Amino acid sequence: MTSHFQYGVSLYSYTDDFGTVMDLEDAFYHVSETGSTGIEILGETHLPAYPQLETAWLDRWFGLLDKYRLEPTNFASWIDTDIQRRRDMTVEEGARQLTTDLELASRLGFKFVRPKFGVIDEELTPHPIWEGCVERVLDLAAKLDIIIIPEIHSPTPIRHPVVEGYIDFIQRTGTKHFGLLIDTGIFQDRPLPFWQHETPEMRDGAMSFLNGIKVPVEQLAEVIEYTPFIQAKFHHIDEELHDHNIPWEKVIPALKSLGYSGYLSSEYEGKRDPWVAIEQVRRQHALIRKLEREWEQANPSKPKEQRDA
Amino acid sequence: MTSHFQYGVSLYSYTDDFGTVMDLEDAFYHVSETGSTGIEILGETHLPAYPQLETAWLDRWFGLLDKYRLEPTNFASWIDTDIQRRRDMTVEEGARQLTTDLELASRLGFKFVRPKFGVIDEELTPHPIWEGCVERVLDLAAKLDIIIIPEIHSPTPIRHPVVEGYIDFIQRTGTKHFGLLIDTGIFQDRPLPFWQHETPEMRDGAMSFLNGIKVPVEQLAEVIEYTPFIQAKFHHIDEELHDHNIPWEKVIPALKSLGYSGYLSSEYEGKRDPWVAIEQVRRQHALIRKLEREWEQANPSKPKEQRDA
Amino acid sequence: MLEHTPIQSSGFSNIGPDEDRTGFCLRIRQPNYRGLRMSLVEGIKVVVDEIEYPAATNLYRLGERTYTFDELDAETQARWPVGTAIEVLVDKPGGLDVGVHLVEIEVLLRHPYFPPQFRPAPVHDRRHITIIR
Amino acid sequence: MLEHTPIQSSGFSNIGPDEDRTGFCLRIRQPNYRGLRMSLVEGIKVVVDEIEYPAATNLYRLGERTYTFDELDAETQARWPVGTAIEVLVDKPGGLDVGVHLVEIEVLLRHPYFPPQFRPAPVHDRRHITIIR
Ligand SMILES: [Mn+2]
Ligand SMILES: [Mn+2]
Repeated sequence: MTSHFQYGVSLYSYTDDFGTVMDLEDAFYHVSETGSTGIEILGETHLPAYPQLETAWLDRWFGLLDKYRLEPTNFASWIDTDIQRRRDMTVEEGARQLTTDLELASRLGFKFVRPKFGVIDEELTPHPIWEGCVERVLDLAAKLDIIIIPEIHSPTPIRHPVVEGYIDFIQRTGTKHFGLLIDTGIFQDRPLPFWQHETPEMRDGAMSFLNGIKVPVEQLAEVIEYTPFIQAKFHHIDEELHDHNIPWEKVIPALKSLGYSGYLSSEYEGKRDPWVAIEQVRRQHALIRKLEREWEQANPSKPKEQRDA
Repeated sequence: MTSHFQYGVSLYSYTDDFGTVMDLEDAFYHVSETGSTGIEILGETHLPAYPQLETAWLDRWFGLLDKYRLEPTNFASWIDTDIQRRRDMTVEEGARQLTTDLELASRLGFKFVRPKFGVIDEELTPHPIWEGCVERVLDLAAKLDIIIIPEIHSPTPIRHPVVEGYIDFIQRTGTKHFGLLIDTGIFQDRPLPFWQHETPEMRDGAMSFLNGIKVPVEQLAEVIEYTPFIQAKFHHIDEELHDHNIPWEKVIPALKSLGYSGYLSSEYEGKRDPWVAIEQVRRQHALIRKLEREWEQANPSKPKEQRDA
Repeated sequence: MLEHTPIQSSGFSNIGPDEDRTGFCLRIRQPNYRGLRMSLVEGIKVVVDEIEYPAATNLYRLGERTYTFDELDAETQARWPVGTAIEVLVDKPGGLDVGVHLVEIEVLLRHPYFPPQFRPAPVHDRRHITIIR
Repeated sequence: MLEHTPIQSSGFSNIGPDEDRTGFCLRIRQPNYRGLRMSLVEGIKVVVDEIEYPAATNLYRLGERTYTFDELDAETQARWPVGTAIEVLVDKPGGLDVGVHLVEIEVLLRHPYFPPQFRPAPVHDRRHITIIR
């Protein structure tokens, strides 16, 4: 075990490149060239025959992991509660979906599965079937040694009933196979550029979270014990290695101080012009590694103490 | 045999797309979607292990021809006379190169090989080894039933010593395995846009041919008997289906009147922004087919008579 | 590999015999970052040269299967994968004229994890593409 | 598949042990429409943040083989294929700083079918790319 961060990339970063300018092996290459050790995929995006798994594809998957020296980290799953126009998913269907994804993730060697449940309101309250679905697959998760980690994603902050609900669930069940995935988009403290067709009225209204919900990084302390995985969401890093939206100079020291030594899995979510994501992800890795190195130089013995505590 | 044109695409059209946004099968798909029956490739571009031919690749090649119902047309070859900084190719080396390409072309099923010889002056006079090289492989070309067709390419017009030299060669040897490839760029009658870094001084000087050398289409009559293959070079066709540089409304009737029924193999040579070539080639096929149809409707019996003559 | 724009140029073609066209076909790349069950696809509206072909009257071909608009909602298993194109089959007696057309689309996608007022969400695209014959 | 610009971002990296960098590596996509024998490649000049690394002092790695500038001319058989990248290895004790750099290249290619006064012909590219560690 190391007290350093582990570095990874989610192939979500290469959205729109994947299938137009990049195939699976290209993606592995770009991830490995960042110096990452971990790769994150989305089941319904990167498994060509999802939910089937073809033997030839499985062979290729393990061949690529080996060739590019990467380990599978997190597998993204969706529980499409709003499955038909006039009908929601039942708990049984949701649990079946989660079972499918846990089994796929396990066969591919993943340690985490992120289920994205449909929501019922603007607060992003997950559909009430979430709890029943997860409870029904906890034994399977334990058997496969996979941790199920719903995502805390803007506009949902850390101090919110949704997060409380997840923590209550952990405490009630005592499970070690459920936790939180923190998406660093919650720390965004400067606005995103307007999207195509977005108006100032929209930005002031339902889209105001795109200005950043500015969760104080100190609040990480309240959930870090439940957080085995972090998606390093970002939108634009310029030629001065300056991030326009996410305050990494606060986020990184906070995570280091808390002794976090799990993955930071890059999630680029900016301009989708082809090939831009490749360079953006590289900039993020340069920036975060630099901040980590600076913190370690300023705090030579801290991370080890924290871990031993 | 048909009295219609045969339609094809040279993969040269997809330069810069190939290997960045398009693999070999993608290229086959786009060609077949134009309604083409023929595909033209460049040896040193499209054979990944050139001058080697791997068995697996050969299998794939024939598989793709079958799947997309395309036949191989012309195989582009280069005789790099200026092979080293202080040394030109010998006749023996040149003939060996041409032998290699004839044999590759034959194994892949091509009917034509276009050798591009190095030149010795601004008039694009081919290096003097050309004649010896070709003469030494004429028997092989006959055995393989391939026609060697050097290209008449702007700034070389039809009435030019280079063309005369080729025709003299045909008459002297009596060969049926040597002819001319006409590149329709010689008919360009309006200027190309300036290339990056090009100045008005350059355009007035050495680059003046980029304004178009405006060969009169009537002169096709003087060489059509030696011309078994045509590359339909073009640069930009706009949203009104209007070509900005090549006078197709003259070229197509001229070719129809002469009873030409060989290939028109698209060579797009314009903006290299990704994916642009795909749509440009489609526009050219729409335009040329339309002009051919219009000519046939106006001249209901002519093409057949011409062929029977 | 597909073209980057959701609207693909290759594959845009008339349907039916040469002299008796019945409509046209338009290929669209999955514009979302994950493949979606067809029941989450609330149809695709096509506009060609300002003439609208509504989502409800188009057909949708995914691999070997062709769906009517109503059948999309019932298909909760088959997905429209990322990196693949769906074919929208549009009824239009006589087909489209040979030449370049301005084509616009609106793809409606229902994302269950979006707040209810943003379901379905539209994806728009617009470009010039060509009918060859 | 490679990035569209001749200069590739992935692969731009320092060479040598972490604490004792000896130089850097830059990947360049074959920018010509056909693959070329190495003897037709008259070297690649690299400029990083306005500091020039001349073609004659760089090394060129193609697959398993590494060529000096002078060895390029002697390599009349091996080709730099389309759709592949060459690695330019540049000597620079200490390597480059971590962060974003402005990188420019000039690739000189000798096209025998160009009039003599246009041989070799330059290909230029220029973009910002990043050294991660
Ligand atoms: Mn995320
Ligand atoms: Mn040509």
